[in-house]
Amino acid sequence: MHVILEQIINGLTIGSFYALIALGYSMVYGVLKLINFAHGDFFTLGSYLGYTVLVFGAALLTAHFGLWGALMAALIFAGVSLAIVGLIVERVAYRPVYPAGRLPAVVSALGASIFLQNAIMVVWGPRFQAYPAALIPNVHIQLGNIHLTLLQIVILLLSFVLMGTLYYIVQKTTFGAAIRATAHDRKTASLMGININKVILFVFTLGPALGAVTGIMVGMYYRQISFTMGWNYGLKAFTASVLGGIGNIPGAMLGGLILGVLEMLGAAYISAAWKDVFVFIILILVLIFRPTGILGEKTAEKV
Amino acid sequence: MPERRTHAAGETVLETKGLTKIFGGLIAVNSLDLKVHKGEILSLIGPNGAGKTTVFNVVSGIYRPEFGEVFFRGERITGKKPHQIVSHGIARTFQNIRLFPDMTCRENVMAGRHCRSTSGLFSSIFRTPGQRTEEDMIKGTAEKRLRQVNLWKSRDDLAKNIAYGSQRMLEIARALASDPKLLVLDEPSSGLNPRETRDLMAFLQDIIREEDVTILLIEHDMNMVMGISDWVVVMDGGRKIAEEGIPDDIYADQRVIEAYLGKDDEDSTAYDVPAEH
Amino acid sequence: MERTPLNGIGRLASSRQLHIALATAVFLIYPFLVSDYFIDIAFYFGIYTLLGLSLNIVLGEVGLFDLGHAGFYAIGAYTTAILNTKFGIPILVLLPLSALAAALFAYVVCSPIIHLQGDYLLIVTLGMGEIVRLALINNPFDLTGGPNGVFGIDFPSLGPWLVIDSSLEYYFLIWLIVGLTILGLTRLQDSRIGRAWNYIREDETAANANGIDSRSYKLLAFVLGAALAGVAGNVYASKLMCVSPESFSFWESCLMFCIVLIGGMGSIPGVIIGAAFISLFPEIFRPFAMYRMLIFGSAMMLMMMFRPGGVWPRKRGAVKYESLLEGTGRSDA
Amino acid sequence: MKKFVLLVSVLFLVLGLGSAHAAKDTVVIGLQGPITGAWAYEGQMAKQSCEIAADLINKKGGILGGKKVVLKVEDDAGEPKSGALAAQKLVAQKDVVAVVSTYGSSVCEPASNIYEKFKKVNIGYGVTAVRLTQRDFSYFFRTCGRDDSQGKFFADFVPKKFNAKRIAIMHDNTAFGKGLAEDTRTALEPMVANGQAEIVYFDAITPGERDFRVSLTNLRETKPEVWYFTGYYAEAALLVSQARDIGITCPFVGGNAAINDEFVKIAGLSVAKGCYMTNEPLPGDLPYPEAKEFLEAYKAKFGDIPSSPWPIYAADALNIIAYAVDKSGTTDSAKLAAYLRDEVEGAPGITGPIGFTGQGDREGVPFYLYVVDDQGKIVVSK
Repeated sequence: MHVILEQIINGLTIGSFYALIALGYSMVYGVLKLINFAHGDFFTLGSYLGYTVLVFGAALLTAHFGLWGALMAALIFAGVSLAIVGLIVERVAYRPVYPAGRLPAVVSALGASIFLQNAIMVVWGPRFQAYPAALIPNVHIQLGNIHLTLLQIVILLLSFVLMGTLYYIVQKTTFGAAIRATAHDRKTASLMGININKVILFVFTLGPALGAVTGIMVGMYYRQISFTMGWNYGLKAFTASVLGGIGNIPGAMLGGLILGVLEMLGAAYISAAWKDVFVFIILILVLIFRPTGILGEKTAEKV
Repeated sequence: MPERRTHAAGETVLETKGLTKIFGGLIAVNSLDLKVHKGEILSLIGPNGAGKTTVFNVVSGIYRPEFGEVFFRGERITGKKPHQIVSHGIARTFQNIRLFPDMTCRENVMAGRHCRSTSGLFSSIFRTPGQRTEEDMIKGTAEKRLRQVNLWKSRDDLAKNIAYGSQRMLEIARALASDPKLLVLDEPSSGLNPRETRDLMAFLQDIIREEDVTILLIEHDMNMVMGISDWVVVMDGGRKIAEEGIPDDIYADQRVIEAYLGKDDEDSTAYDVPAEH
Repeated sequence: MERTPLNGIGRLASSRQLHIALATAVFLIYPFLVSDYFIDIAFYFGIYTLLGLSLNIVLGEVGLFDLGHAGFYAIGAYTTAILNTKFGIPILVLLPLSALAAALFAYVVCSPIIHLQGDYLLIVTLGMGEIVRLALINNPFDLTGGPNGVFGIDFPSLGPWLVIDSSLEYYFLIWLIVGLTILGLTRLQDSRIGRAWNYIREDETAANANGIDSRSYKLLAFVLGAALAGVAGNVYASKLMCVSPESFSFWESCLMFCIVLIGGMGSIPGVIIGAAFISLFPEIFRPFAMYRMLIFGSAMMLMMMFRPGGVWPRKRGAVKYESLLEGTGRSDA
Repeated sequence: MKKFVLLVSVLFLVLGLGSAHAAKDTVVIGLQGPITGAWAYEGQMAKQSCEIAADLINKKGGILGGKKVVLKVEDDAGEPKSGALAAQKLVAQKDVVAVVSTYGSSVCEPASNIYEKFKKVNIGYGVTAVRLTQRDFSYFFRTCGRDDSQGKFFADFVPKKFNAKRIAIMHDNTAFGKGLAEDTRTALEPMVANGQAEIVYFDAITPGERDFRVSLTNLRETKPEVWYFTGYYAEAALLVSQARDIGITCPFVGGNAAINDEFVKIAGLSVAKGCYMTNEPLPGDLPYPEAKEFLEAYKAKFGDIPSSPWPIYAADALNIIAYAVDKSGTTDSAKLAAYLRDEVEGAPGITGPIGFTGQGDREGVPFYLYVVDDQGKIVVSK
């Protein structure tokens, strides 16, 4: 019993990474109906920027603000930088292409992804980079037979706070209503006086910023980052957002967490090697029987 | 005004019995009985959301009815797929024109011939004589129909590039290309100017006169309804509110006037929903 | 100015024939002028062209978002690899068998998912491609050799009379297949099947309402596309003499997707250009070492900025049709 | 279409002419390796090592009575298709006498097929799959060991050292990792048969992943007494730190790709210290004078010594080619291959005396057990 609980907590940790990245996919998709393939690389870039701050600025920052202050600085720096990068990519890669339809935007997005990934390789080199060890004291917590670390708890807390905040913004505020309205029907939303550009601005800053923060958490959790890691996480997170119902923000969170837990349980009780196969089969089955994902709403075409 | 054709003259082409279509909790079409006779033009009228388009969508197989049956020339076609229903001989157009925008007018009309041709993968790749003959026949029919609607000169233009009125006619030409026994037109005059509407009416009357075809129509333009219908059926709230009658009688019917003008507190918004699906 | 349609046809046809003749001549002479390395590059260009053509059926003609096409490619390659190394079946016999295996796989896998729309189909095909790749790595029934792959694959031969084992012969083999495929696909484009595919892409509901059984036609596109990808897999496996899962990653599917979109949806010359871009660009920019993929990514963005419809989109209505009913060639009704 | 074809043809021709032929007073040796891609780091170190080796030879007056050794590098990006193209490019250049090729067995396979067909001697430096030398090839050699020699070393040495009976073997599903894991299992079979050992865990993790807690929890439940991981350092570092987090305390032994300075950096000293690995002798531990000379030159030029053993094998591959050309006095491929196979015995190398078996395998590749010490240095375990 303790093993399965432990596996579920592990699954929730990795699931919260997927969920935070999936939010970026889902928000952009909701508003622009565009799969932002570069989003996984936003996550990587955020991770590397945080790494740079923590490695090169840590001494200075720690002296003034303490360890947690340095960490906050890294999170804020990476988040803000990626918000800017997100806007630039939107301007350069998507806005000029978007009027021509969704498919050219897919190629452009893949191009942006290759570009970002290789830019990271050129700047930081092809090697794995090691995150500074013990940013957060390496405290082991044992509850009965369940092994946890302090870091794991901090990460889970931070993820849930971020998701909760976003959930609040989207579901309870006027601006959130504008986002949901745009996702539901862009044309009508703009007729109702919603500033679509503002909404696009919002999703292209907040999504990458969330990705960047996730990147730093991944770096701290695994202490190792590489320039290609965004591809793998991006694929999983995108899968998660479709599982939850793409374009649906609570769906992306739910999808991420479910995917994380499924993956861990698949690995634990089926086979580590076949776990991704297991995850994809579940995904396909969900889509066959519920083609719009778990929380996605059915939108029928007017005939 | 042309002389009326009578019921007795023709056999029943289309018949629905107790047709019911429900969306969620909303009854869009409520046990509708409808008969369309050979060689006539029957118009289905009613306020927005009365369920007219839903009837069309059930008849053409896009929706599956919850209850009731659809018979076409004596054969039960309830629940068949749209593509099967076309080959039975029912062709339709759409309320908001649905052409193949990035294909030429000629290719659009050739689509109508699809159900009347049979060439498969191998005969297409190897260009067998049979396939070539068939292609020529498809192209011939397309040409004939294009000429009928005066669009032969636009044959190589993309459908999205021709005028709106021409697009309406092109869609009708496409439907006619399958040599249907029943032509189902969903608001064919909407968006047309009075002259185009007159041309359309004349065209439909020509078709009815010259070919073995029956027309079922949804129409809002009362001039057109009065001008060409043999029979009119009025729907409201998914039901038939007046038995089919000749246009002049329907025009005078109190229930029809109420349905169109509204009786103050009828929740007319509820009707709008089904057609959206 | 008076435009006579017959003249138009004549001009177009002759310039088209001229182009084809020229292209054929260049392709025939080219390998005799260069070293094996350049012949091999042209060979892989051929492989990508075939893959592009195969995905073009699904994505370009029917408009179905298939991001798992490398899965079919893998099925073809592994069918060849396994049957050849385990049972010694000749490669040329396996050519149709690989196509068949990939087609069968596509039929079985796509049947339950074919009703999905747009991006949902995309993610399901993506998942399918990944499942294939992961299965190959995990070595089911000890068939696929796991991450090592299968090695020791033969070259194509027909007894002692026809032996294909040099770069030159592989070059001709792949381009012969590409040529035949182009011929077949051009004919399909101008047939009721090709048109039916296009109708579905343009408006599926309207296509159904015009008597097109969209489900069967979509399946047919997948099956045919998979079969061609299977052929590409067969040639690739015998050329490399070994196959391993890393050759069939999600990235390969992305490249095929780009080939179709860079060239222009549903356009056969477009596919050739897209394949040229994808296979030649990284080779040409090899001297730029680690910057070459930066350039590659930027080029993809720029292309879509300036040619969002593709470099060579399919032009409809370019050929002016004459009347079949009047026989005079007069075009005005 | 026409313009396009012309453009492409012109580009090809320009590129073809670009590869100008070298002068007659040089001996050109090729190097095929992953200069870009996921293994770029290894490829670039191999390039540097070969440059140093060539420099050293040239400084001593070259070979064949004064001819200089020139290195010709082709990138294979660490993938099979590009590997085949790189090989094709090298065999097309007639002045390339022999090739040092390459890192990664699945890249080497198609490339060595091409070298074999065009009769060009090729010597692998980071290719340990057993099957590569079981193909009866005449032109393929390798300076590194094979997976099974390492597996055998593990079976002979490790269980005894830790007095361990319950053995867990974990691999990463890559060609290399899985191969080594399976060879180790095979090598342990006799001990399993007579009850001296028990393999309690044998499974894969997925490379590129970051979370292995599930697999590790399963591993923990099997209560192993020693744990052998045959994959790469990137995953190894994560595995060990996560294993310690969830309470796995048994000794960790990595294969020869698992532990290096990066491993120590990522895992952190507290976790890394006391981790073992089976390995070919590291550059710094090589007792030979050639090694000392090479490493000094390398350090002088690049500031540090190579952090993995493979680049050294690349340098040795170049050395043995130069040696064979010089001693046999021929650049003819067939004669060169025969000479390497039959005549070369105890030739001087950075990694010790070099000789080849009839199949092309290196004769006598030694293995050591290494351990990370308290300062994070990787030292030979006593």
